[in-house]
Amino acid sequence: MTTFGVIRFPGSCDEVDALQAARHFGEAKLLWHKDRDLGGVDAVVVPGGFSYGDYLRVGAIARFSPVMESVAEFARSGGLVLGICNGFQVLCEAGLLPGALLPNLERRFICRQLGIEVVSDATAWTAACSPGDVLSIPVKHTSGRYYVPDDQLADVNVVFRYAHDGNPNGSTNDIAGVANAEGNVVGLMPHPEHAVDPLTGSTDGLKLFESAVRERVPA
Amino acid sequence: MSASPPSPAAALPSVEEAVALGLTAAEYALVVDKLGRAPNQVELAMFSLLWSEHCSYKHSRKLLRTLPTEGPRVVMGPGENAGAVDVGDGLAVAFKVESHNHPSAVEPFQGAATGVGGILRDIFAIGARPIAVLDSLRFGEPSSPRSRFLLDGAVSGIGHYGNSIGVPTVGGEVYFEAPYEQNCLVNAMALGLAESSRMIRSAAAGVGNVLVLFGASTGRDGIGGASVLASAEFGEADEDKRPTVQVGDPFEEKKLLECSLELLERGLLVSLQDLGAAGLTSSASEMASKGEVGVEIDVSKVPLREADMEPFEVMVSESQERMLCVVEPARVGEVLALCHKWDVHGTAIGTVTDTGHVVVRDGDRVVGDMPVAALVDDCPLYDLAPAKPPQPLYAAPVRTLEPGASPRETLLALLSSPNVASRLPLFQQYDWLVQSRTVRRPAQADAAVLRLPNGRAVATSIDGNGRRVACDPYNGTVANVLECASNLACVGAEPLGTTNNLNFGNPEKPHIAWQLTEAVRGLGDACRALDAPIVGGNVSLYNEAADGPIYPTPVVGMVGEVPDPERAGRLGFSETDPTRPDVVGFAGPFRPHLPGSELAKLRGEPLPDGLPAADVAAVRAAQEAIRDAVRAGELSSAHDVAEGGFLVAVAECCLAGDVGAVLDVGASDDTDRLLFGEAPGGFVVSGPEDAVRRLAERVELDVFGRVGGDALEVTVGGERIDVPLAELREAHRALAPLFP
Amino acid sequence: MARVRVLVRPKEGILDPQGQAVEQALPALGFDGVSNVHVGRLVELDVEDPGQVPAMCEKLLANTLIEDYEVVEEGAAA
Amino acid sequence: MARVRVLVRPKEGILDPQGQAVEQALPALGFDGVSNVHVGRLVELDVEDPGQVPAMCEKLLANTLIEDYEVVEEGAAA
Ligand SMILES: Nc1ncnc2c1ncn2[C@@H]1O[C@H](COP(=O)(O)OP(=O)(O)O)[C@@H](O)[C@H]1O
Ligand SMILES: [Mg+2]
Repeated sequence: MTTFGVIRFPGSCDEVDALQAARHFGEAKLLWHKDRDLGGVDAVVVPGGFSYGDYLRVGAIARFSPVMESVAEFARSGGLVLGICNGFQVLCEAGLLPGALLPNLERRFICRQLGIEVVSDATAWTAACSPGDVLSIPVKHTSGRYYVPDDQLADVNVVFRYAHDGNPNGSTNDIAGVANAEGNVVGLMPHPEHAVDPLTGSTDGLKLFESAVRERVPA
Repeated sequence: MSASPPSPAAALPSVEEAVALGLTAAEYALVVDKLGRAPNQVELAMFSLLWSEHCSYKHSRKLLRTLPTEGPRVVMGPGENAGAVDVGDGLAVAFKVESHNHPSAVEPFQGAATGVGGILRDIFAIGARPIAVLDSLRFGEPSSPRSRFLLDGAVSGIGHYGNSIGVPTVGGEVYFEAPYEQNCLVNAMALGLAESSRMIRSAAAGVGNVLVLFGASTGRDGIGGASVLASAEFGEADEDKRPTVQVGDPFEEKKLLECSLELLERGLLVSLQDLGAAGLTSSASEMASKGEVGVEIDVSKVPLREADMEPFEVMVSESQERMLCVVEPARVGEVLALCHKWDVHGTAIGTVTDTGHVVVRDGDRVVGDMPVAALVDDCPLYDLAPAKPPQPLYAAPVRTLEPGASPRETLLALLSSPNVASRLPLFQQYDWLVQSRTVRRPAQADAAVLRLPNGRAVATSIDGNGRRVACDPYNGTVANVLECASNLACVGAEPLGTTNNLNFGNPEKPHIAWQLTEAVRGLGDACRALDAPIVGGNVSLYNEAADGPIYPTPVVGMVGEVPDPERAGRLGFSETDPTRPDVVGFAGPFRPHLPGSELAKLRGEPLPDGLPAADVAAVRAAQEAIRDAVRAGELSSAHDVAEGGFLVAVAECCLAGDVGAVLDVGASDDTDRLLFGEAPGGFVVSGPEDAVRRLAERVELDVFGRVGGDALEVTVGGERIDVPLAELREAHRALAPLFP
Repeated sequence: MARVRVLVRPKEGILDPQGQAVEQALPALGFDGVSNVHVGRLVELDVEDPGQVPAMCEKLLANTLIEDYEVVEEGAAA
Repeated sequence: MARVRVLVRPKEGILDPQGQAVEQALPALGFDGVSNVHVGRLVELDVEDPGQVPAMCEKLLANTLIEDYEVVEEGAAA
């Protein structure tokens, strides 16, 4: 049984949703930002929200929390880490993923259900998908414009793109999510944890959590 | 009663100062009488706030007493921070609406943001976890730069606070009318979920118990705000009266919320109260009053953001994101430790006493000492002197549609009218999905639907067309209540309870008093007739500018029950099987009229003096028929007719479902009235033919055509209106340019 | 053309949650002896008539209800 | 104690929608001849050892992938 750990920072908003989503496939528990101990979890979700108020710059302060130091170590030793929205911003700030998330070109918060295309299934969090799959998943953010300097763009391990002209924030090359070179750390702006039930939207987000479980039990 | 003034016996404020703070000379004399001496500065500041309109409801309380507040599902009625209704399985949904009109007119972003923060605190102050926000907004016409500025700021502010704190904003409403140009309205409603047995009240209890203040530190925010902001009419020369703007900190509130709920979960609190208008003054006095005890507070213990604050400033500061709780002495350590866990400042600032007085100390010095009853109960309540105005109060709207426009042109003009056009540009700035409860989001249905942990769901809607009420305060208010309940019916919900926000002008003027009196009468009658008791609300008066009062705007919010969220209704037509298209029915005791309608506004027609009375019982019966059909899963869509009338409602069903319809509505002697007239009680439904016909057994119903195609085609009296969906959609996008 | 810098900061006494957040974060990163932190906005612009900048601040660049501003001329624009 | 000002601005070449919005809004308000507008962040702090400020910037106050920073000492803190 896979155990997911979902981090709770002060200011996290989507940690309970992530917990519920992960429970479709395994056990899940909250990890407190002041604890260094990851409690032996198999996979870590850095959830959405406004960690530490997102003051100064999105994700800037959360990356220095005690729990994130352990997550960085966990990630470097191959542990599975998924950063969603604010979690993606934190992972970029922490240098666990390349790039940065800038304010949306339209400068406003945007909440919308949209399609994201799977670019790579060679990551721990997309193994259950196929390249070209379009997942219906909502976005909701003010700073989701993915940016890397041009000379690093070619090296970025792109995992998701906004499908059919749906780029909501001006991200470079429609990039919605990226992975580290090893594929164990993935970050994305859309919210798969909010796409796990037909009653509240779609179920396409389940694929990511399913992937993490599959990764642990190689066929 | 303490006859000698507390030390130091510095120069006591004069009656002139009392008047500048908003008290009348007679009220000041009454304060002196109740104290047995003249109040000092701390005491006067506290009296002036607690005796302000905002805190004392001195011009509205007598009217509010006429409202129905009881029902089998009411768990908490008016008087607490929020009302609550039973939703089964030991769960309760708490809800309340509150206004932040004047702060928003000064600084729309922070005003609206702190408005959301304030209503959320009211919800978690009774131990409920906030699960939804709705916003009700009124601005001048969008052609005015000021209105656009206020709109943009208010929408961003609501989003900023709600999104950051992780509470979805699932619904709301916005109207644009010239009388709101100077006085915008920003009302926010919130819902919360609690286990009924865990809910907590605000009454202080237990002599010797400790008062713990927790949350943000106290600064000079909004000092004098409650009395100056809420009671003064806005004028051009108001610059120097501007109080310090309160800045909201949703991050602090998020911690405060989690901390409060965990304190309650662990059973560490005797009572809990948020700090809202008049800050410590009102929260401490009201806790003492409800518990029939006294309190003693030491202002020197209150953590300050600014050094050198005077005791009276500490007592009246409206700094946001603070709560006050009563704790048994033995548990104080645990309470402070939990505050520390959440990085929230917690400080013991006083005790519960048996004196029946509010005593304010600054260290060793007593700087204020007043009987609780004098502060909270003895403010005089005023009778209104209502008189119907002899002439119209409001200028005719500016004409934007030329006479003689064809039905097609009229339809497109209505769809692009700011009061009808798609609200997507607003609500896409709100997180409507966090917490994974949102079964129906904005624009999917007439009411938002939120599922509950017990497998059921609640629906919620907020409504309050002020123009109708300006035409006829009684019938207009009844129509607002009916519309709110109709919205619930369309998703299959039965009303459990109602909240309301009475936004009016200066009640000391007879014609405003008349509007208010008639509106409250309509509100009470309609809620009684629907068995939708009022569990809470708010009153915002003095919404006037040099050019006159706002439209009288009683905003009505309801919460209803949906037994099966899988069957929650939708408003959009759907085309599942083109070979067996759904039929479109028009149901209800609908008697449309044009005067006062959106079309009349576009035509620049003056407001009529009076609206036809609705047959409330017949509308209720229609709501029940629709509700039952939706709950039975018989219908594909249901949508009530509101601004713009029947044809606009049909167009909205087409746009929401992205499919056209072909209708023949027969002949009419007054096409405009039939297509665009407004009244309560009309519903556009669609579904399989047999299901729609079955509905006709319970409610007046005509089948007008079927769903399908990519245009809205309507034949009326031999004339054909044919508008492609794309053209409808383009007209409906009219608000998008307001958010560049 | 002159290059002008506008410094916009929260008015004294106005809550500055950003400044507080930074002030609290720095010690945790090993930076001690820091206080009185405030976070504001920096607007830089090339302008033909620098005399207009205060008016721009009043109207657009600062929200004078809650912010103070300071205009610094940086000399001729590059 | 020294008062220090840190100016953080978007790196050249990175789209600055806030700067653009300001640039577009100014002419509508009657301010012409304005160009090259950028909006960044201003951090002001009292610090015992001003020599530490560049390290604070690298670590926290700026994200050097997307932002440049400039440290200005304002003299002794008030
Ligand atoms: N229009 C109204 N209808 C019913 N109850 C009302 C109305 N206005 C205010 N109340 C009730 O009066 C009490 C005091 O309201 P308010 O001063 O807004 O409380 P708070 O300070 O907690 O926001 C609340 O219980 C509220 O529900
Ligand atoms: Mg309250």
